[in-house]
Amino acid sequence: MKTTALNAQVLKADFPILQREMRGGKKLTYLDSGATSQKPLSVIDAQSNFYKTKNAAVHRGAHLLAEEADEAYEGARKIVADFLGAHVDEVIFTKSATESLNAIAYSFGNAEAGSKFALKKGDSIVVTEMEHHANLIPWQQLARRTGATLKWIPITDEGRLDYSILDGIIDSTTRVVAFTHQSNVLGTINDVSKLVEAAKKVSAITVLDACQSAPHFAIDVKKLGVDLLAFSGHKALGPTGIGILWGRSEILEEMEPFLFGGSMIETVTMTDATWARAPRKFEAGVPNMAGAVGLGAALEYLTSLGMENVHAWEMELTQYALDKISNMPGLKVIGPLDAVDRGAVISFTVEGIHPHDVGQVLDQHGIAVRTGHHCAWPLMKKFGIAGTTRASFYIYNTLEDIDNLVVGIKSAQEFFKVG
Amino acid sequence: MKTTALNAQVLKADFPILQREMRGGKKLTYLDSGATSQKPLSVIDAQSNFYKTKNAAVHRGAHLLAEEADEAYEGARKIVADFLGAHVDEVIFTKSATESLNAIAYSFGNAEAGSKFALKKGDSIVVTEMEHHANLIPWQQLARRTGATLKWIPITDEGRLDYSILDGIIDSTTRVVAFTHQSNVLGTINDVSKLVEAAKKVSAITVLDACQSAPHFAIDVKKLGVDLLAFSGHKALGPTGIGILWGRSEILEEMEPFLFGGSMIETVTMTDATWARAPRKFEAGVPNMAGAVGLGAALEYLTSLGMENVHAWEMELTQYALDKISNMPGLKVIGPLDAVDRGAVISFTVEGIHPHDVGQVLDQHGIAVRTGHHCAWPLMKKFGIAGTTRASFYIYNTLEDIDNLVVGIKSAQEFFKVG
Amino acid sequence: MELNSLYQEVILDHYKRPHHKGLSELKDIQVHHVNPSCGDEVTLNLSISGGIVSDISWDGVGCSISQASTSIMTDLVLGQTVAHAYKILDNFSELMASKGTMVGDEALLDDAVALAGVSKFPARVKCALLGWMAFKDASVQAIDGSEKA
Amino acid sequence: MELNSLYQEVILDHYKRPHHKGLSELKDIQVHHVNPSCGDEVTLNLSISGGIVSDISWDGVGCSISQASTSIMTDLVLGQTVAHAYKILDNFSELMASKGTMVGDEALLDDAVALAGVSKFPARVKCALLGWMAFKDASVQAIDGSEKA
Ligand SMILES: Cc1ncc(COP(=O)(O)O)c(C=O)c1O
Ligand SMILES: Cc1ncc(COP(=O)(O)O)c(C=O)c1O
Repeated sequence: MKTTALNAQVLKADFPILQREMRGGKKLTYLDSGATSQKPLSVIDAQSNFYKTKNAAVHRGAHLLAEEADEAYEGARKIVADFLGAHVDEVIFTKSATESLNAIAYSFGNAEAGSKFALKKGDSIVVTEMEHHANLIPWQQLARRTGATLKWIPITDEGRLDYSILDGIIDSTTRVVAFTHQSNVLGTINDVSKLVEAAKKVSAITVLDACQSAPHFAIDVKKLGVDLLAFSGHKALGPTGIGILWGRSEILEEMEPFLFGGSMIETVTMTDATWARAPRKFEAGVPNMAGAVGLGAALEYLTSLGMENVHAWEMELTQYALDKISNMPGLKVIGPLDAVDRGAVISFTVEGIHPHDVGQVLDQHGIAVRTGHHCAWPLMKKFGIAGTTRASFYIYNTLEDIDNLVVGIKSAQEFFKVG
Repeated sequence: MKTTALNAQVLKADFPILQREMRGGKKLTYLDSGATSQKPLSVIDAQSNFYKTKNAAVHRGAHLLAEEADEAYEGARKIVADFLGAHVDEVIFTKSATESLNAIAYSFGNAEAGSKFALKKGDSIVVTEMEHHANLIPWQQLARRTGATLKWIPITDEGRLDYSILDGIIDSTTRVVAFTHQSNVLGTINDVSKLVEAAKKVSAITVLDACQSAPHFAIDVKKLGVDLLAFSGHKALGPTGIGILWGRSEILEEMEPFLFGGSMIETVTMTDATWARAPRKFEAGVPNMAGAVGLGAALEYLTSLGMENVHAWEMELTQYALDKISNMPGLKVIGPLDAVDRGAVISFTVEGIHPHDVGQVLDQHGIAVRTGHHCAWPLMKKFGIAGTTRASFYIYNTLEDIDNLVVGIKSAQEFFKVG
Repeated sequence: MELNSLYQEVILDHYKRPHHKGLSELKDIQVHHVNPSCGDEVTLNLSISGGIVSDISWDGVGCSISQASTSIMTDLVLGQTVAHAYKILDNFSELMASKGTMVGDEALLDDAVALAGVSKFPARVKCALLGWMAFKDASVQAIDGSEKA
Repeated sequence: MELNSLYQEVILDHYKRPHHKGLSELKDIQVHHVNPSCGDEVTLNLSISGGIVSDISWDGVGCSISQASTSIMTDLVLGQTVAHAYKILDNFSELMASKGTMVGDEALLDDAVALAGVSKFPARVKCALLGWMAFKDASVQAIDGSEKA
């Protein structure tokens, strides 16, 4: 076994939930971080301490608490900016990646006709066949509202984008290219530079769903070259109810706001309003201050581990798991079989056992996996399956967790007398 | 002094932040609950415990953690429903009242032409002159997008709605009547039944901004008779980043969704999607589970005090404060002077001192108030002022807190040599 | 072991050899139901004549619970009056909502009492109800249709 | 007491008797700035001739800090070259961002050093900068305009 700088067994101790007992007195083997990650104590405490010492509404107060709340909230924004290699004014707090992606689609929908964001009949929006519903349906709806056409990049049987036909899909009608950095089902990591290049050639705006990438490996928005990016805090050790929308300054400056209300305005009369500048323009209302502070603590935790170490360890886990799982009788991995350009998410089917039933047996072993269509229903149809069982790994997972998984799957096969 | 069942001095002990030291070693006198309330330890712990014992993505998991997370999340929904006298399927978790109100406006904007929610030229939306920006700008924008006209009910010099001219404003063109239950500046409590009656006569949909009412007195959605209602958790002892949208079942069933993504669908193909039923239809993505659980704990805390007791104590505070403040030289209360149909929010101006400077001196005394336009800029213009100083009370405030305020204001007058 | 209480022998039998699976030509009405959280699907053909379930058949993909439950349901309602079928359905729904506190009325539910253990697994209750909800929907539509005709 | 470090005598003097307040007829350019978080407003008239701030006047509503700071600013830039005015502005902005760690260059900033205490109150920095940002905006527009003319 290679040694990495990250000791997952030691990290487990930072996560209170990993100490709890599951059904049948088993310890928790948590393999569902692709759905939501667990939280280290430092994140839980950061939130609690915010409430215990500096809770106040930001942006509006002249009193000390409000000043301190503001400092904590804006400090969290700076942490996110540093994490992404972004400017602090480019970071917008939302409630989730889902909100971030919808915000983009609504903002485009709010654009005046003729603006670079406004879509019309004859224009097209390009997504991929492996999108999570959150990066698919908002675009279906925007297309419906504007008369634009939705196109998509199909995937190969291996579960990679079919780049060979990119030219025929991203063309002069394309105004937006929205795609996931890493598939939450297949683990496939897409070639961002190839897609950005194709989009730039036709001056299309690029939107990156970084839900499954930002928590797992180092991201630099400048190097990625995309225009807009979204991810969720809760998948990156952070609290629930906080997400990020990042946008290139020039883009944010021109984009219309999405939610309207307090703190996002410059002036207001009964009939009209003008907007503050980004990021304020996109943060109407009293924000999730404690959530932002918690996310700040989460990204600090990740940064202190080093995102290269996080990635290296996940690759070790993935390689180990792929080797074990793909060799089991009756098991079929859905997605790339080699640990190259793929992340720590492994979907598979077990011959003769429905994913729900696999999950149920694993649960009896204290193993938490996800089963079903993983909010990527079109992808399931593409592979002609109703769903998969998905194991997804994070910093606190050990090789032993994967061994447990293998034992659990075998026991499911025995129970259902298959394999 | 009348005795109520609620002992604010004792309650203070439940709120860790109220123990902290402020500038100059002063104890915190928190009079800014209208902006955001402080949190009892039970709420802070409910959130932490969720993360420590049952954090998992709801609605999607077959494993034990997911089951328990689901139970906690749906349990919180039931608590909110009971708090409002609503059916559990009528309660939607959002991130804030601001999101709830925008969600309504966007949902109406998404409605097919001809639907009861779709607006067009010739239709009108009615608001009031005392709305918070969050219940004004979304309607301005919806009007702009659909060609409908925005109208408003003006207020009298006392700060009450001018009901005498209601008929001329809510008329046969009116499709939506959106209004606040209680003004966050004036304290005025509006006559919901009068407004609902006028709206019903012309079959308009009613939207109630309950931000400043739901946390402070008992609300029963059935009795109120409105169609949709919004409030924020953070003003009701709950966490930041969680809000409520309540809607009458029949209305929600027909309304279009707002955010699109995971968990809100029934089926999805690359080009089309169909929706789940309410409340699921309106909750795309992994929700703020810990936030919902925290809000549940907050409403349980309030319920255990008894909302009648909460209200009675606030009325005692309000009467006491109005008596003291309105008699101070140079002070002018903006809003009703009698504690009838008004809540525990008192806005005032101090002759010769700008609100910012009043707030600064109070801060030096450990007193946290809000200063400025309170996100109700048109209301400020109506009164011909740039802003006010606002003291707002909640369960943990004592008569002594108000005495402190009076001392603080006097000291500001001395410092600036006025009054 | 709890797994055995969930997956009783009779359930696994119905799962491996489902009854009335494969859509028959006979039908008054066809419905298609999905479980959005997992993607399981069932298509159900139903005929009602003279107030009696005269034919029922189905097809679909799903987990052992949903497949077995649908299979059991078809056994239970075929040949029964719609009124009696609804009584079974109500009783079964109640059992599913019982969170493990009920054992089920074997006289009425027959093989379906084997599904009692499902009620302890909230995430699986929807699986057990998928076929039953499809039957309910189809029967309502069939009756509505025949009333209009 | 910290209040005295924030509200120095010279600030209160400017607040009570602001300089160059009341809009003059002379102007190349007029700008209107607001502080959206509190509603304070300033209108500024500016004339620049031969690279020199030849006339400046203003009106507005605001707190003691914003009023005094605007008053002080007009004293400082009137009659100066635009280049020198920008030097003052940069220096003042730096002072405001210093969080109480700088005292300010009295030779350059004159009365404005009295505002050093504001930098300890983050919420008030925007008040102190309101008039200065208006000046900056107006001067950029004035120069742009004269270049185009
Ligand atoms: C009357 C009223 N409406 C709406 C809001 C907006 O609430 P939030 O900022 O929590 O979304 C507030 C508070 O800021 C309010 O007082
Ligand atoms: C790739 C991808 N995109 C979007 C989402 C949506 O994230 P959330 O539900 O946190 O908004 C998820 C996770 O659910 C995801 O895996």
